[in-house]
Amino acid sequence: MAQRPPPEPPTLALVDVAKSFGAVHALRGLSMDLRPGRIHALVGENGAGKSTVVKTIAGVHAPDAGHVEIDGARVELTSPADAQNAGVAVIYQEPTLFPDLSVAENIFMGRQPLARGRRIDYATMRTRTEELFARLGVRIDPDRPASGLSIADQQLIEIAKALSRDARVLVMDEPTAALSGVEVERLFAVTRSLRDNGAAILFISHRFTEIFALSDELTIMRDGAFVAHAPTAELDTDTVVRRMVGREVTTLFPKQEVAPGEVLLEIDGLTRAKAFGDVSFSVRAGEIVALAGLVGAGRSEVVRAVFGVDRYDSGTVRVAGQALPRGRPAAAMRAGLALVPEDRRQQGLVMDLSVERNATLTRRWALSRLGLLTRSAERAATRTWAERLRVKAARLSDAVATLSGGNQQKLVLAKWLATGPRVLLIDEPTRGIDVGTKAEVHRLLSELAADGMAVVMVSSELPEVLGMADRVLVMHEGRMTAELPRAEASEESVMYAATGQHEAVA
Amino acid sequence: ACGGTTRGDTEEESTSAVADEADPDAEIPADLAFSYVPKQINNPYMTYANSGGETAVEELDGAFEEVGPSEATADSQVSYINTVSQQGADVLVIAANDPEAVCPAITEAQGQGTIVVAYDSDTNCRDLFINQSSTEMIAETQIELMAEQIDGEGEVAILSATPNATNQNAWIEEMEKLAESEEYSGLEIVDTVYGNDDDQDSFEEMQGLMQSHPDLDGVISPTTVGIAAAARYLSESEYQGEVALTGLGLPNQMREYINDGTVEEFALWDPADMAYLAGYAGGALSAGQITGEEGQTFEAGDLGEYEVEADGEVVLGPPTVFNEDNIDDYDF
Amino acid sequence: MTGGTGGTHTPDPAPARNGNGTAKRRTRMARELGLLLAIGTLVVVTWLYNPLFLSQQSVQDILLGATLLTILAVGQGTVIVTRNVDLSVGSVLGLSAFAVASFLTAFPGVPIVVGIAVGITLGAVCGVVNGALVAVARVPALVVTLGTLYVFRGIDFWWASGSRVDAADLPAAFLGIGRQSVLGIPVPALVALAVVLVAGHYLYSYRSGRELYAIGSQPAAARLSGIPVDRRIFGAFVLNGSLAGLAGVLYAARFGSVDATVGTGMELQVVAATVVGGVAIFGGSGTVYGAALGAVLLSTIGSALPVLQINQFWQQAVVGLLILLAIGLDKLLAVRTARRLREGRQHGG
Amino acid sequence: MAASSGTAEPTAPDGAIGREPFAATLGSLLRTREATVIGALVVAVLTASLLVDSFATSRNAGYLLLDVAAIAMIALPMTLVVITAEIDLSVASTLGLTSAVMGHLWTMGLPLETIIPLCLLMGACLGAVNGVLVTVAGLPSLAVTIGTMAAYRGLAYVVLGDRAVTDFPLSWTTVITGRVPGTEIPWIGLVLLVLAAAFGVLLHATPIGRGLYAVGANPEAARFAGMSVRWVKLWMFVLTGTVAALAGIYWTLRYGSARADNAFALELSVVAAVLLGGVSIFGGRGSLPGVIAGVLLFGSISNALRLARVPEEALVAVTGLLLIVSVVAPNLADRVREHRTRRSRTRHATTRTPTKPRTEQHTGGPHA
Ligand SMILES: Nc1ncnc2c1ncn2[C@@H]1O[C@H](COP(=O)(O)OP(=O)(O)OP(=O)(O)O)[C@@H](O)[C@H]1O
Ligand SMILES: Nc1ncnc2c1ncn2[C@@H]1O[C@H](COP(=O)(O)OP(=O)(O)OP(=O)(O)O)[C@@H](O)[C@H]1O
Ligand SMILES: [Mg+2]
Ligand SMILES: [Mg+2]
Repeated sequence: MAQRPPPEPPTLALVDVAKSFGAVHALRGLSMDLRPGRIHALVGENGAGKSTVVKTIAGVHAPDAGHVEIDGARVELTSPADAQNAGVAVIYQEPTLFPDLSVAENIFMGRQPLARGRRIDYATMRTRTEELFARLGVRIDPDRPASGLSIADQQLIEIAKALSRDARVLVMDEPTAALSGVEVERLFAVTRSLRDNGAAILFISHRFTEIFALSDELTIMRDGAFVAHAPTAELDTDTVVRRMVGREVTTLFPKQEVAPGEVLLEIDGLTRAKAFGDVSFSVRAGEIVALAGLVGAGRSEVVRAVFGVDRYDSGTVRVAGQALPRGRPAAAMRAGLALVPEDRRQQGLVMDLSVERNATLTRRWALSRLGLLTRSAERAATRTWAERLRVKAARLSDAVATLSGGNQQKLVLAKWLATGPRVLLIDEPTRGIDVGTKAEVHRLLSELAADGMAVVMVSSELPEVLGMADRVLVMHEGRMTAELPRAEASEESVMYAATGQHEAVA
Repeated sequence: ACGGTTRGDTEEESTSAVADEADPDAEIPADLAFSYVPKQINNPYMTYANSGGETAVEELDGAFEEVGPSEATADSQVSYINTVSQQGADVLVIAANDPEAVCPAITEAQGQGTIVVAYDSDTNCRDLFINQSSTEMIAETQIELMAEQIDGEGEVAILSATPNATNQNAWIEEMEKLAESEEYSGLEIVDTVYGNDDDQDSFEEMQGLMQSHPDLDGVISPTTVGIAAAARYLSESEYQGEVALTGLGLPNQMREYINDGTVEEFALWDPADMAYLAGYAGGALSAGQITGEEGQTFEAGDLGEYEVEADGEVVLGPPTVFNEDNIDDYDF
Repeated sequence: MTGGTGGTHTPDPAPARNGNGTAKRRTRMARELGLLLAIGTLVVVTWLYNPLFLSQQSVQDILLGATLLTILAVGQGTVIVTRNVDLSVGSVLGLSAFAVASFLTAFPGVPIVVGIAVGITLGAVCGVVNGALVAVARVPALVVTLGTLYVFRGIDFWWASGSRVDAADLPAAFLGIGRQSVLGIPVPALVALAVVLVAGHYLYSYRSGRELYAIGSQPAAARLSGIPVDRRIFGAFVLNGSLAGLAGVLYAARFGSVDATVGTGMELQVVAATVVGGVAIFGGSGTVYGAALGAVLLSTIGSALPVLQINQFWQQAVVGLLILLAIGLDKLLAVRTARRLREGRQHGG
Repeated sequence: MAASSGTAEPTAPDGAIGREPFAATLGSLLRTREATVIGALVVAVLTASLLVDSFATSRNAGYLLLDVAAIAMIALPMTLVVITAEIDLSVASTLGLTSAVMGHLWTMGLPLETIIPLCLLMGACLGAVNGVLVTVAGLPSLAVTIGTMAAYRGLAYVVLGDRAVTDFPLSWTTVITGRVPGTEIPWIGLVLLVLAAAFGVLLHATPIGRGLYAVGANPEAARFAGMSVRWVKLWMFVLTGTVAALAGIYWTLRYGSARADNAFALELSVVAAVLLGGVSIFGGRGSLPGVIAGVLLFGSISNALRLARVPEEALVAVTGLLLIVSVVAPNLADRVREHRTRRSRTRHATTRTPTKPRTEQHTGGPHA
């Protein structure tokens, strides 16, 4: 707090902002300033609350406590419109385009240039779109609809949309997640020129190179709370990571040493156009193999294809020697596969259903007698796993939506572990789980592996990868770039391979 | 049956509340409960008709009630028949939407002691049917009117109500027979279309008729909704005065078209008289004055004496013909 | 729809895809052109079969016949574009028709315009009820408007209680609206045309109109971009209500005799016309021109089938098949466009 | 353990699931939509029994059952379809077509014992056509079934035209409306009971039923859990077609009249009953007891009002009002509750919290 420099008031400031969603405390009294002519980076783990900060600034969420100040004056942003009127432009983490409308309309929705009689001037809108794209070095036809655009193009349109507002405050929540180097460079050039014209910019990214290349100052947050703030020049990656994670990593990962058994999962030449190519690896009983890589490297797509929810173009998947048919999750389940998906809200759980219904969704047939499911059987089955994973729930009949994020994640785990899989594919196992319970999940994974399960873990959290994996497979842009045994895996070696700087395959 | 249940006549036994023996001198008791079930409430024709029923019931010192569905379907009528029989009505006067579908309910009502009189359109299980007019009279009147208007020669089409309307179909069949006879040999019935007793449908069917039969000389519409829609169509089209139109219509609805010359003459019974007669017939059955046998007679208030004809029918009389000279004498 | 494809391993910057944009626009236009073509084919075939089909009188009849459905389809199109639906239009039309007819009968002296205003206002009021329930109480439009379908009809029944207003009771000037023509085109058809053009222009050229599309395309994104979603949805329902009211007025003027059953069952016909016209039932795409053409197509089918002397009993089945054909075709077009866009991305360097 | 503040965390010990106190279970049961409808049904029946003569008679109950039988029957599979987030508006037309075909086959001289299975098979095929158009062609079910609604009804007219076939044997028609010996309960009541039980078990006590909720509420999660969303939906349409055909057979025999226009516009009554019963039009929520209560509520209210000589027009309006109130009331109650929570929170903090109405997703559209 002593760091707040006195002179002119910041363009936008968060003052002791707290925000909870039910039991999840997304923000706990966070303060930060965005100043004119400065690019302010915000870093923190997944679920640290960065997007909540963004949404608070954007007027999507109103803070439970604390407030937002603009030019030193307290404001109430009750809706996105309020924030926009106050000169805030936001690039959300998830693109928010209108798929049916043209690219130009997407950019200018609600602010279309007008001609006589308040009619929309489509010609001007088109030229202005082209100007914006020229600035960003993008070549997209302004008249085409937004549907069918790649995630990268969508992200670029979001950027163009934000730029078109000529905002005083520009907030960018992982704008570069889907972009390639060229586009990133262009974006940075534009961002710097906006900064030089006096805009206050908030930049969020998981890529440290970008943060160091672009930002002037940096705020680290953890579990919704402020950790540190300093000029970027005074920091280095190690310090930031350490302060971001903030605790001794070893205690988090109670890894048991297990002698690997027979090969349970064999992937050979798995390829899906535009997603991943020629992915081959195998996993033995008792092994935990981590798939590491940057967001968007294609790791989730690989495990989804293996499990059968996505199709793949070529390659084979074998479980204990038996080839799995493509695109048939039910067959994969019969073969003893389980997939804990990365997105628990969309893919893992049915939010409207109760805890017990979700927990037994994968075991409906196994639990039924004479084709009938009884509530007591369901309840008993749920209770067993819920207690083992320490799911904290008021009642088993409560809708899953009322659980905290971590408990939801545990429930997804319970739902799949209950099927007693031989091979567990687990995607971002601890995303959104609070630090205290992460260790429990890790211990459980370790135990299961020790009991002879083969585990494939996709994780964006490097410490988790390093702490848990027997082997680390690193992916970069859809390809395997490295296979590192536990002894060789380090933050540097994994990050190098993940950013594609190091093409060597071990 | 080893071959399963196939088509074959199973004769129906009717339970009726009607007395076994007629007693022509019996008094119609007071306080009889009459329930009128029209084809559809919200149908102005039915509303007007039942006003006659109400008059009759008042004259008989009975209790009048009008209940019915908002859609002209048999199934919704059945619920009302059930309700009526539960409430212990003495006389049920009904214009059936389907001759058969209402029967199970009616039979049950009869079993509970309710007298059932059909009016406007018949069912297979009533005690008595009040025919607006005999099928022959109605068909003959319309064909005659048409023949007069087109000088006995030309193409004629029929615009009917719903394809299932029993009475309509009977009249149409009779008219077709007449058109083949010597007397009306110049008339050729070229088409029959259905406007579903819906104003807009009838209107559009009329349009279709004019296009598919460019040489059409006349249209007969034996339904009040149909003739009104057809008249409106003609009155605003180039066919006004070219194509003759007649049929069964309500004077109030047709007055405009008589006056502007679109229509020369049309016919109708007085629906209120029909319902009035139905009321008295129900009373007479209730009292045992008649049992529904052919040849029995009863008094129907202002309308005078009526005789039961074959198949338990009572015929109101020949339809009235309306034209420029007399139309202003009627208000319904 | 946080869509996108996985990896970002296409190293080159996004290539220009001009060709696809215009292709897309052309396919969009093709939707309306296709409808026009269908109508044209139908008319020509029918005309060849029976040349009277294109007589002055008959064309007038066809235009008149399409009027009500067209106006309703324009309103319904506006609502469906926002990813909602209004099933109560048939009842609103009936109520408004009866209101305007009774009003003009009860006060024979008042100017016709007042009567028309009464009808439209009543429709708008019904729209306000629907809109308020949907937008303010945030309950699903299908359930609410199914409810108001019954309620408005019930009010109509109760009000009419078995009576009917006949043409003879209505002022001749009012009936004249339904009967007069300008340059051979019936006045109601001109009104419908004006409604189509104005609504089409509004939805295309005004911010609030485009926002309706945005809402239907992606409601969550619409809220994030600061669009007053509830207010716009409310507005769409009020507009639809007013148009249903206008249709009621025209009904009364054209048919002259109005009872409480007017417009029964119209709602599904309207939704069908709108969907046939290429307005996606999940919102966000389609135009009111398309919806209007869908209405014209359906009613031309209705007029042509009797002339083609297709057995009356086949007519409804044919209409049903045509509806299925139309939505299937629309889907096919959409899929092909999407595929072409995708392929364009791969090759269009 | 009653927590008055919305922010209080459940106070169950770490890792334990609170044993459910009976009162709490009861409380949460009472708050469901189904409970509201069942409660409304009980109130309506009690009120009617007290105020309306001859309502509370077994004879009237028989009539009531006969009247609602077709709607109740179709509402059962319709519930399943709506729970999977689809809709089938073609049911009444399927009923009509079945009736027409039944009449036609009967006049051709086929025995009823052959006709009935044929009709059921045809119903299944009609349902399958809907299902294929929805799942394979990927068309929205609302639009598809508006189309097949017209097509099937049209085919019914093609088959039977304007005729009505009425000479069905008394031995069959009287059984349908006949009563179980010694009672006033019609046989169809027993059939309904069996059907309802079968569907109830299917939906609420089998793995298939569990799957339906998941498919409706979150198709993606259902796919991730190994379900084939398309197959499930296809089968639900087939089931609906079959039951609609069964209802067509019932209808034909009950009224002893096979006609193309039988049960015209019944689909709206069915959908209304299903929605009244608490099934969410967006899928994933609802129960059969609720729907059956909804059907009976509509049925008994109109029956009672008819007996009370309330005119038909009021019946129509009451139907609509019930429907609106049933969706608006819980929503308003939620908002009021939320408002209260918010107020108690603003006592601690100064800024307001945003309201996230329960039905945010509902602005999503006619159906999701
Ligand atoms: N609408 C919501 N309802 C309930 N919980 C929410 C909601 N939005 C966010 N959360 C929870 O709040 C916490 C913070 O989320 P937030 O999205 O701000 O994280 P983040 O720092 O942006 O993470 P990431 O790096 O993955 O983007 C998470 O635990 C999340 O589950
Ligand atoms: N089917 C899909 N629909 C929409 N977006 C997708 C789909 N598949 C992948 N994506 C997006 O593409 C990007 C990369 O895919 P993927 O999830 O495979 O990467 P990843 O390496 O697993 O990254 P992470 O799990 O850290 O997000 C992600 O941002 C994801 O949101
Ligand atoms: Mg985030
Ligand atoms: Mg992933």
